[in-house]
Amino acid sequence: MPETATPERELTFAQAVREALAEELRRDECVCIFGEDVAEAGTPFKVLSGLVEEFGSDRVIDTPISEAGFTGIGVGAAMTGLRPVVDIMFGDFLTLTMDQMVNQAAKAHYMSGGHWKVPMVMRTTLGATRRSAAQHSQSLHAWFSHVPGLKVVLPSTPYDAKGLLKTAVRDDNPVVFFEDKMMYKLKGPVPQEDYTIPFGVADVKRAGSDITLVATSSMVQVALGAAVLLEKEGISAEVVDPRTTWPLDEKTIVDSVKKTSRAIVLDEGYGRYGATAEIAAVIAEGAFYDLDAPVKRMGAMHVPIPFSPPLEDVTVPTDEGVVAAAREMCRK
Amino acid sequence: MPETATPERELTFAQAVREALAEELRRDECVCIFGEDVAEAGTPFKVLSGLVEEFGSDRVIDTPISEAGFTGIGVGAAMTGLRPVVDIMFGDFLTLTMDQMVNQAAKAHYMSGGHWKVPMVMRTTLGATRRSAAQHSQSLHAWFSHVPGLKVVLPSTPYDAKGLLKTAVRDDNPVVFFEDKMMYKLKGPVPQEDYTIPFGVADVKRAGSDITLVATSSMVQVALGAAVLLEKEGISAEVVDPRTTWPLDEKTIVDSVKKTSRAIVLDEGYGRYGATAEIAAVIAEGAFYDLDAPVKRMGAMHVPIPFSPPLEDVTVPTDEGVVAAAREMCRK
Amino acid sequence: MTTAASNPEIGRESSTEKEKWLRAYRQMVRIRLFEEQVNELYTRALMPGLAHLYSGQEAVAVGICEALRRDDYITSTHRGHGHCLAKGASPDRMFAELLGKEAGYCRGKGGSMHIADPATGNLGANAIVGGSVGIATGAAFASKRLKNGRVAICFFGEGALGQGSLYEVMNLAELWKLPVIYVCENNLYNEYTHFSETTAGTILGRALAFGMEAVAIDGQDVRRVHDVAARLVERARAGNGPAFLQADTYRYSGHHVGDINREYYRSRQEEQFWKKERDPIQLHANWLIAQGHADSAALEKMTVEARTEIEGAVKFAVAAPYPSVDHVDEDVYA
Amino acid sequence: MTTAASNPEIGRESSTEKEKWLRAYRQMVRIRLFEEQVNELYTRALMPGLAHLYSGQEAVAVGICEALRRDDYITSTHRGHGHCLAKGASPDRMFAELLGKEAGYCRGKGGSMHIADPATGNLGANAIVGGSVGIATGAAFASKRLKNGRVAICFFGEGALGQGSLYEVMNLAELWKLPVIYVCENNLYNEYTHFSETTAGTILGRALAFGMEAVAIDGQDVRRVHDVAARLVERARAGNGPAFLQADTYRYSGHHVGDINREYYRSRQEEQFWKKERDPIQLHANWLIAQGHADSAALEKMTVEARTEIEGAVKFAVAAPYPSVDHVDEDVYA
Ligand SMILES: Cc1ncc(C[n+]2csc(CCOP(=O)(O)OP(=O)(O)O)c2C)c(N)n1
Ligand SMILES: Cc1ncc(C[n+]2csc(CCOP(=O)(O)OP(=O)(O)O)c2C)c(N)n1
Ligand SMILES: [Mg+2]
Ligand SMILES: [Mg+2]
Repeated sequence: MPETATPERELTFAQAVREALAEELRRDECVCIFGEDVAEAGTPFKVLSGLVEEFGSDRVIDTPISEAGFTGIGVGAAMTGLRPVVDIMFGDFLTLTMDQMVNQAAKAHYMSGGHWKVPMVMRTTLGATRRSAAQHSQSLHAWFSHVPGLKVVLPSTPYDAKGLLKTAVRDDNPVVFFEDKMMYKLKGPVPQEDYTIPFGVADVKRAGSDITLVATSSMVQVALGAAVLLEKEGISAEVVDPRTTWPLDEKTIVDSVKKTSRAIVLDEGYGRYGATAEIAAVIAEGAFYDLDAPVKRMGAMHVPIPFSPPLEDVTVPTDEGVVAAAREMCRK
Repeated sequence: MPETATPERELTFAQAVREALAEELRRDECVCIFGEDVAEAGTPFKVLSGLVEEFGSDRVIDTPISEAGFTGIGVGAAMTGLRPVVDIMFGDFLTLTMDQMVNQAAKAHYMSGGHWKVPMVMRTTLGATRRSAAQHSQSLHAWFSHVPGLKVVLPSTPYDAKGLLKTAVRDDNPVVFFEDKMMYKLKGPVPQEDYTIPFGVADVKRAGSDITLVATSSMVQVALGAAVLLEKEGISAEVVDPRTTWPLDEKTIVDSVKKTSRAIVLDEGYGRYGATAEIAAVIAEGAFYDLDAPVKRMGAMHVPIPFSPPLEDVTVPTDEGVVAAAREMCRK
Repeated sequence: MTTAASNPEIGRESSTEKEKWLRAYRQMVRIRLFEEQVNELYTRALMPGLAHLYSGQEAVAVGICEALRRDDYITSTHRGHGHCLAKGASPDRMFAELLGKEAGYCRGKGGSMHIADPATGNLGANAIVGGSVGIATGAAFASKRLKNGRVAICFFGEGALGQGSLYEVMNLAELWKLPVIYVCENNLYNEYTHFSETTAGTILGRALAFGMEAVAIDGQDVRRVHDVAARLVERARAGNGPAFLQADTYRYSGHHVGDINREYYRSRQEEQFWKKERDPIQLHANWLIAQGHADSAALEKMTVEARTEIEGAVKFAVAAPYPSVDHVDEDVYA
Repeated sequence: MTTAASNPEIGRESSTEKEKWLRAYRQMVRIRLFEEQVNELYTRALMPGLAHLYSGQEAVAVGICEALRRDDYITSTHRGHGHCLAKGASPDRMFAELLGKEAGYCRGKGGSMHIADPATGNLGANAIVGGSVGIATGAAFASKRLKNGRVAICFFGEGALGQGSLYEVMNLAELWKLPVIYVCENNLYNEYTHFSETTAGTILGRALAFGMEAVAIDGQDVRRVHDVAARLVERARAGNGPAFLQADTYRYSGHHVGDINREYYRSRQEEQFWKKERDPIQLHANWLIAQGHADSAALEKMTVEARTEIEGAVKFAVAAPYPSVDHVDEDVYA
């Protein structure tokens, strides 16, 4: 497991993303970035600060506020020799790109009988609790995971962010890369040397024996927090992070649950018809004979994300909520 | 159960849709229809033929090919006194309306603290096997079912189509209404009198005791076909049609499975992160202690829908496929 | 706390020219003071999240909304406080909304970027750039069908010219002769990027392409804004179709309250120029005094009154309770 | 089965004026005959699904593609057979694709609405109206970055003027001076609706708004199309930016092969007028004869040769095997 390599240094999640892109821009002339305020501003989250200075405004390019248009340009550019990284500032604006992503990017390879390729990355954000209200807080990765032809990545640590993003840039398919905007300041070890993390390989973020917490993105941190609390109660939780919702590493997930006999699936998207549904269904099928309790799903509450802090806070799963659910399940 | 009322006459699915709209247009001046080629052409499927002649081009209105634009107009018109029925010719073009549906229509009521309402219906199609290839064959209802604030309807018979569509027009929320384009010619009994069918009430289309087939839209017909074949093999299948994926009648579904101990979930959308995932997860949780076998999910194969007939045909669940799966499950 | 001034309709009927322009002054001052308090709340960490201030652009919202009936519609943007106040909302419930309180216009669920107020025809601010162009056009469509004579104003920044749906609905509005006015507030910046880097051709050309009536005006001149808006609104109300109004203006502060260091995208001199030479409130004050409509004492008095109102509104909002957590899943469905 | 004629580049270098216009004639005839066979296949129930015929519009695709290099890009539409042939694809693999056969350009997975051919720079037909405007613009963006001198042609019907993304990408193309030509084939109808009911203002205005070079031409005159296209293509190739070309034309048949009864949306007289008076092949034949470039026997000979080629291609496709069912989940990921 790469996490056990000597941690040379710590980076924030934002720094890890930036470093991955800088390395790929350096490695391959065909990589370029475009989106709104990605150049001098370095995005509102300052994730890309410094890139335009190193690589020039030919390769790190500000666009008008035309998500559909520049996503389409990304698709065409990817088909004809570039490897564009398209920046969609908030995941909520993905709504504007669905035709280009789903009817064009995802299908061009198949519809052309394998002739055209679309090596493009769409980087965007997810996550609530930033007091940004209903149109700046959604986690829409389930939509993309539903669509054949796309790959969907949800890193949960700086280490994963860097390794997975480099894989995404080198992948010959359209990849949608979701970053939790509340995690940009999270620190973690990131080695200096070049490394990539393959898609479709889940990572056991913490080993345990009584219950499996399958968690994505921001929810991995919640699961890890819950695991610490549970340990104090004598419950040993294993935390499994799929890292990519498509391809999905069903085996690692199911094997963990076969071992623990109990599972909670955590994801910041809406639970209904969301990622938790797929993963819970996979577990319920794959570990059918081993489960001691129904799989528990915890996602965002089925409401538009409210602005008011006390309301917003109850829409997202928390450590304590996970602890209570796990305690309840392990009691039986 | 309304299906047992004396069937006065038979209508096709298309006629049932048209009659529902004609009745609602007659009942309420505020109802209007717009979309591409909805007026004189009556849509490419001829579903709306005759409406412009009765109601005039003020109320049945042809639009330019501007799905995002006229969907937005529908949202605004719904907020300010009309009850628009917006026509999106192929469900594949929903990709262009996602921002208006998800960031605007679905959230306006909540974001305004309950002040504004969006009583709008979006009628569209789903389904493959029409030799229309990857951009005219998708079934994207799972996306909408994932979004709080929307309701999602999938009628499977002419009777349901009429009753559910009338409910949709009278509902004060945005409703997405999916019609399987291969089902337009399907005939079935439809009473003359005014009736509506409530949302969130599943319909047991056929009673049975050995296995539950939960099926939506076109797949209800497949399930009913399979049930007939299974009966010959001595397997009694119950067919449950949720009719609305949101609200979802979990109780009827779970109760059926508690009785039969086995379930197959059938839906023409992609299985992965789709409607089958949600329903399977609901069953696996709700009927956990009653299931004799893992819930089986059958959706569209995880590929863009191919044009070539022999390829397309294998991407969609069939009676025989369901029979084989059910036989296998009931053997244990 | 709603004042007569915040209800344009009441005032308009009986109003003389002088009263009209004094009211426009008061409205602009109220907006300016409102925004100062928003910044203050942010700085004092009393406001959750961020907000986008309208200071500098007051003449656009006020000039236009003073030409409207109370039941006319507006749609607004992420930078929406000015539109909302100008259309007649009261500051107390607005501040309450900004703080996420139950007394807010949206029961705290919307926040700064989603304030909506049916009583004054405000269909809502919108956090999606260009997100309300369809809604405004749809409101105009309903007005036409229902023959209620209402006009819809669609406010947006020049950044929204990047959104394709604007062109879709402008085409439809012109085809169907809908009573909607597209108001493009060109404050020169899309967030941190100058509009010249994002805008090919001309702004007016975008509307002229559809055969639409289109006018560009100085957005710092409240009287000019008002007169042109009045003409376009009456034209639309009479059934003569939509129009496009480009108002050139400037935002004084950052893109949002947290955007403090702006030198990398615009100069201090530029900011100073607009604040000193082109301030809509100062320009209008000069004119009012020159015309003899008011002296500086009278204007100062108005400002003091407005400040009292706004500060009272802040106090109200700060003291107001948060919604009960049980409300979280109310209002999802009607 | 690829003929020299289907490779514009080879021919062009050595070609005289006469050869050029004879080749244009042959290309138009090949497209016309191809479409006749498509209709035939549909009528004989040999073709799965539907297809949208290009008959009547041949001069647009041919006039433009004859001005291109083989490695220039095109994007096409649901009505794409003409573009595809004009750019150099061979009819046998096209028919195979229309029938869903393994030998088709897309191994049968695409069908009529998705034919793509990297060898001739065809980025693909598209079943989403306006769906390829981004792709064409992106190809131009890549050409510019990679400095490979390629130009991208974006074909679309006037119905695509309803899609907002067109305006988004035209703005970007002009800002970034990309080598892309937007070709709007105005055949008067969006499916069953006359374009005047869906199009406010003017078509050229839509491009002029962005400061883009824009020209309207008679799309039935292959020489005029070619000459204007050649100028715009060389202009783009030289780095002088994008252009918009409106070509007025007409489709002879229904919206698709199944659209037989058309009287409710257009008259027989109108159809007859275009077929009799404005046929691009006939007009060009007249000119070739008048110029002494050919006599009618020579033209007839070309037609016979083309018919032999096309009929052979149909036979090939009909006899070709379907893909094995195992291929269904290949090509989802690269
Ligand atoms: C569709 C969409 N894209 C991007 C954003 C992020 N964003 C918020 S405001 C803004 C700039 C808007 O500029 P403009 O329209 O000129 O309005 P201004 O802020 O100048 O008032 C951007 C890019 C958004 N909210 N919505
Ligand atoms: C986004 C989208 N909306 C609607 C359709 C259905 N449709 C297919 S062709 C067509 C008309 C297109 O008209 P035009 O662009 O003028 O092309 P033409 O058919 O005349 O060649 C429509 C509405 C579609 N394919 N894509
Ligand atoms: Mg601006
Ligand atoms: Mg056309």
